[in-house]
Amino acid sequence: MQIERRLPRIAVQGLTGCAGELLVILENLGSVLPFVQVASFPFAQSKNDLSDIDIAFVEGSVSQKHDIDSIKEIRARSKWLVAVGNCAVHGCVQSSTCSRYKAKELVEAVYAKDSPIEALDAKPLSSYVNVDVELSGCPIDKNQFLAVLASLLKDHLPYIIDRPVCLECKMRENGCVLIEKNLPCLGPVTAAGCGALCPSFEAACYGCFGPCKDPQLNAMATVLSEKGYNLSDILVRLGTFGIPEQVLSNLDVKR
Amino acid sequence: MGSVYAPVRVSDQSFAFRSVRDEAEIAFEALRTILPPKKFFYPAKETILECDGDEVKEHIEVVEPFAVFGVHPCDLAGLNALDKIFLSTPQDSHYQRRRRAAFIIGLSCLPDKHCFCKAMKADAPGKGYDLFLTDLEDKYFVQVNNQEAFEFILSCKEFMHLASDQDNQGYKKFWNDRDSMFEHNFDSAQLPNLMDLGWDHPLWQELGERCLSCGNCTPVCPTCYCFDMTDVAMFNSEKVEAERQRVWDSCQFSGFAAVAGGENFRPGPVDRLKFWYRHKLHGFEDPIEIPSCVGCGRCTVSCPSGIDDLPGVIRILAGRPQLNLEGEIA
Amino acid sequence: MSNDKEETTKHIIEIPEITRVEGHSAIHVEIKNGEVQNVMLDVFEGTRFFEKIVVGHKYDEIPHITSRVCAICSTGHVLASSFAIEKIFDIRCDEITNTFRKIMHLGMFIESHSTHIYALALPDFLGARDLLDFGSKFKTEFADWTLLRNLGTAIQSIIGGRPFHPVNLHVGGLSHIPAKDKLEALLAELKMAKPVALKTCELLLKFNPPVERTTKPLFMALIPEDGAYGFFGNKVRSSNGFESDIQNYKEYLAEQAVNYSHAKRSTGQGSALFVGAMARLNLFGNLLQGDASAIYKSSPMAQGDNNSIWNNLAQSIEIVHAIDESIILIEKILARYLEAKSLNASHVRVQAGTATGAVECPRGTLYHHYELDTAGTILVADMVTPSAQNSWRIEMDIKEAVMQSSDIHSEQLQNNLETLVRAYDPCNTCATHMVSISYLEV
Amino acid sequence: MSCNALKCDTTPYMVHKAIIRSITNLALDNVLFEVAVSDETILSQCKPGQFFQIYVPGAGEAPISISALSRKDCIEFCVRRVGRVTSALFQLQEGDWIGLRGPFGNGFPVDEMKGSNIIMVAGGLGVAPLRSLWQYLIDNRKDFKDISLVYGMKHSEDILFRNEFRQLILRHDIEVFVAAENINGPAVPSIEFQIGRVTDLLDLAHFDQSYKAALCGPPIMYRFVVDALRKRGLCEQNIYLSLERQMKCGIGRCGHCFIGGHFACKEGPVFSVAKLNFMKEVVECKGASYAD
Ligand SMILES: Cc1cc2nc3c(=O)[nH]c(=O)nc-3n(C[C@H](O)[C@H](O)[C@H](O)COP(=O)(O)OP(=O)(O)OC[C@H]3O[C@@H](n4cnc5c(N)ncnc54)[C@H](O)[C@@H]3O)c2cc1C
Ligand code: SF4
Ligand code: SF4
Ligand code: SF4
Repeated sequence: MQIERRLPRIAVQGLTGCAGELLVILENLGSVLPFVQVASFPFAQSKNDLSDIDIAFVEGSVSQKHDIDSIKEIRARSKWLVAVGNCAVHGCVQSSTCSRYKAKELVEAVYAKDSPIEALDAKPLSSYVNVDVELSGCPIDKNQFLAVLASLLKDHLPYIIDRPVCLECKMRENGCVLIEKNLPCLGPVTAAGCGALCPSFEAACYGCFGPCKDPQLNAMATVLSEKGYNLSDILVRLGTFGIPEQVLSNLDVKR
Repeated sequence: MGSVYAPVRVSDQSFAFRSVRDEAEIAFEALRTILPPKKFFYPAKETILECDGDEVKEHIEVVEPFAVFGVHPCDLAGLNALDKIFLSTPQDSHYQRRRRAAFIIGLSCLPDKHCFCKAMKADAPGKGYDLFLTDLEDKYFVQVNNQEAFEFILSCKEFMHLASDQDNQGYKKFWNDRDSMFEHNFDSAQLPNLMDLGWDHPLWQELGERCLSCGNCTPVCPTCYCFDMTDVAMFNSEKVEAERQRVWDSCQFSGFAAVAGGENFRPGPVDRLKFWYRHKLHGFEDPIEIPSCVGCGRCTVSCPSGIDDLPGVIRILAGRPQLNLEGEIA
Repeated sequence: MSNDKEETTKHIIEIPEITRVEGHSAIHVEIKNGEVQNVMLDVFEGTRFFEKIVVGHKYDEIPHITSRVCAICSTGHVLASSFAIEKIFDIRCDEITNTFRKIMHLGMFIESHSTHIYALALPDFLGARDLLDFGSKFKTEFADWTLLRNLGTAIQSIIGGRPFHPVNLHVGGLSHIPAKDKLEALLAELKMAKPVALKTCELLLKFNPPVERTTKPLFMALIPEDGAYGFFGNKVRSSNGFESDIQNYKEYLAEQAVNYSHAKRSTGQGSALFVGAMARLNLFGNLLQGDASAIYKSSPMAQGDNNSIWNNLAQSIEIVHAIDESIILIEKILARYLEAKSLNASHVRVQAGTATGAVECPRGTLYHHYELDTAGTILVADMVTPSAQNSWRIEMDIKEAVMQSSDIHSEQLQNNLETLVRAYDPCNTCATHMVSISYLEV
Repeated sequence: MSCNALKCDTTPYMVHKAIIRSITNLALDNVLFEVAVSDETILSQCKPGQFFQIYVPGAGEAPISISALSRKDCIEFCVRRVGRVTSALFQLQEGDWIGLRGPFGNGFPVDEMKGSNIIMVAGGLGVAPLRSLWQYLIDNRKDFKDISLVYGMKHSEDILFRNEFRQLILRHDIEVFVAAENINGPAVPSIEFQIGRVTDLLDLAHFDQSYKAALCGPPIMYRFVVDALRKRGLCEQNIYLSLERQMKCGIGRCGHCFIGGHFACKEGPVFSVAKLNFMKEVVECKGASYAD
């Protein structure tokens, strides 16, 4: 008797985000289709079935009650849960703002006083559920995505680089924009993965892959303030793509 | 025919070895490139093994013969150091394969304020080149190091003439003059001792607080060779395969000395920075029994925080009139 | 909900989320005694508060932050915010920089339109269940999409650094001038894609509207700045003859927050607006050149057919335009390549002020408005997205379609509604995302 | 072109394929892999305390100590699941293959230990490499004098090699002590747990300055145990400990295992305390320190 081998079932779901990761995955679906069955991908197909998922990729931050329900459901139904993109891993730009303002204040400012819209502080997935793999990036790098999927298909945890952008910047031999142009490059505290994209375009890294492992924020703020940047501006800049406000407010910058 | 690599300008202040097709592309004025020529032999990322399901095989890169033009004495010394590491037993076939394919053309240079190869005894073209050119303004004085290089010279005889006495004099004058141009001069023989004695110097704390742990200093160093090995799974047309890759690592990254169980033997930038300085100034009981710095000054110019001023650190460790570190950095 | 028990039978019909649109939203149709009372487009994408997110950030960060409103039209957000800030600083970019920006913007149109047409809208017409089904049954069309989309991403990657969320576009200019050989390679790719774009138009010309349109929409779009068909400008015009400077956008686009949705909605001088490809063609189609012009003239749109389903065709015509225009612009740059200059941040004169910038995005006009202090920090920000402008019009279309229908519970109607809504290419990530329908029978 | 030889060496990173013969659960997340090695020379080189790089294709390599040689052609590895490679290893089944490189490093100096009294102190997973040592000592019992084995762990249910310990306890030519900080889980028949840490056990054990000691356990254990041994008069030359470091190559290249200028993979992982005393960084890095 021939038993048909079941292809691993993947799901690609979005919470609150810009659909960037959905787009990256959609555009690279062609090369992985022979290996997986796309069980759910509301962005790309009409019939979706979120049962018995092997690998779920989830984009977006948790920003409303509806998101909490979705992420809990996805978690319960999948073996591997992969947070994709800065929103899902760090909360991205919306979470940095939520730490500067109260959610209610935001609703009132953007919508109307007494608006019935219920907003939560934007949080990464890991604030609500256990996440197996976090792949950051805004947007994620397609090669990293493919490597993560390939590893998970072998049931292995993927290797994801957690070193600073500077390493990739050196590998590409860019002139350092922090040194040569005094631009506020956040490469030293930002996770690699993009291939040092901004410095390769002669611009300052603005941190879109989120913090690298153990970022030296004090030293970063010190270096930038020596270059003439205002300390409070530096802190706002550092916080944009995922360094939590609590961490920044506890910095002890000499100067 | 393989490629020719030579320094080209990549930004206002920086140069890099890139493939060139025309003399006009070459930046003859380049003093130091961002990455040293080690990148040709020990690339930032390379595949070591290939594994498809049941078979594991060595990834054998077919390396076309290539030439590197414009390698300065410190970089030749750096290559010699790497040779000692990678060509000691067991030999690293990946390095070896590339090393054998290369034709290295050295070029003389004049030091700037960051150069201290003289102090590190890496200022003269020693070995490791095929041809070495000394710039005598209107001509080059060519040193030939082996049979292959000699055959090359014979193949372009029409551009060459035998060195005259005057040329020999010119050569000596060039290197003598150059010798007097170095700002930094200290006795490198004392460095291991200085490093040991200065192990608890307050300087480390001061430097560590400014250190970004960005790892810029290690890839640029001609003698840094630490690496990580990772397996990368990938798709091919029918199945998921894996590659074992070797990538440059840096002792400045926080995970470098972490082990399972949450222990990290060098948890902070102070520990890590000191570790790096120890390697550079003291050396290891590894195949290079010399301090593993050739005085190229790359780490100094590529540190965004301005703390890798090796000569400055050495002076402080040596207890010379205390330099204002801030001043040095600015 | 009504408690008028006598005349009503109460039941709610749930229809699964409308998929294949960029985002999450729902449509509620309220029916009382067989009459449609209310149609509510509920965007349930989480709120992201971009107007507040940018406050406190420096001007140079704004394009990169606002790009995150929406991946698909990120280039549009980058440019709209840069235009607004450049107005405040009184910066005028040189012609080559502007040309690069135009090409980049056209790249976004090619990518966005082709993805919408092929991946989101076409499966309906061809009778494919979804994209994956479409991919296996309609291999040629799938390959055409891949080709066009790759072209769009190549343009944006070469000029902007990556397919979306560009890193090379800044207030004041480009930080890096793309290499000449890459631009030359693009030219070749563009020329190759042209026939595919023409084929796409032919394909879409064949599809007939699933439902009739009864009311005439009010179109609005930016008046192209240099007299040729284009997407940048400082004034708008609408199909009723209204014209205004974009700086008065608050007056002519009354924006309201509605209590059933996370997306705000805009009205055009008090009535429902229609923005996007069809609006642009309707207003400025006569400015098109070459093939794009010819196709437009032969289309039902030129004959006055206003059915929103033709928005798909309108997008395909814009792809043809974008390809022709990009070729011209790249050739122009290559001819003067050595004059190209990258941004020197120290030349940006920071000053306080208020201004509005706008661009035509694939889905319609996008407005960014800022107030800066003397240090270049954002004090106040406002953004009006195309989706917010179209939402009322979408609700009206649905109402019309439901009223025309003999059986409001038929699967046919459901499908038609999805098709109709999708034709607007609603991208709710910008205001928000898109769609599930539930009927609420009161 | 410094060399004209035509042939290049083969890569030192080539793995030797070995088949998993058996998999035995020892405790939660701790498994014993018995691996069949066809190459005689590899087997004949193995010494107690050495390690192999174990390769799981697609996941990577991890250094794992030889826990024993068995059935003539097998090596046993006791592995704890902690991360990428070890988790991947746990997915494998009997009959699957893994890659091996090694044996690497210097193990315990059994030749120097000959003719002496020996005390072995294991903490937690540290029992894995020491097992290869005590098996060696027992196989060559006549070459050694008195032998003590002290094994401590956090939770009694985590005890590894419980059957083997039962047998060791029954032997009369080796003194065995087992301690746990907490007693939990079902009782482990015929093994009597002391409550406390290994250092508490040292007070019970009979040994004096004539002993040579072999230690393996977490860094924190070293600090206390070495102190206790010193107090009992053991000479630093005679205290050997096995250090854990990140190791990517095993052949003194990757730089991860540098301690005080030495490659732990080549010169270690077993060092005498006397040698470590002269290695600046070991003392400096608090985590690794046994003497603060
Ligand atoms: C000589 C020697 C012998 C050993 N013998 C055994 C043995 O017999 N049995 C056994 O089970 N184990 C043994 N180990 C330990 C074993 O090698 C490690 O547990 C194993 O390498 C973990 O690999 P992994 O890929 O599963 O874990 P990893 O995925 O590498 O992670 C495990 C942990 O290691 C740390 N870590 C590793 N790399 C990094 C990094 N780059 N950055 C930050 N943190 C990092 C982290 O704390 C992480 O939680 C030995 C180690 C050595 C050096
Ligand atoms: S440009 Fe930025 S990322 Fe690159 S080396 Fe300099 S600081 Fe690091
Ligand atoms: S350099 Fe920084 S901001 Fe730019 S793409 Fe990379 S991580 Fe993002
Ligand atoms: S330590 Fe610095 S100066 Fe010395 S060789 Fe390395 S990069 Fe050059």
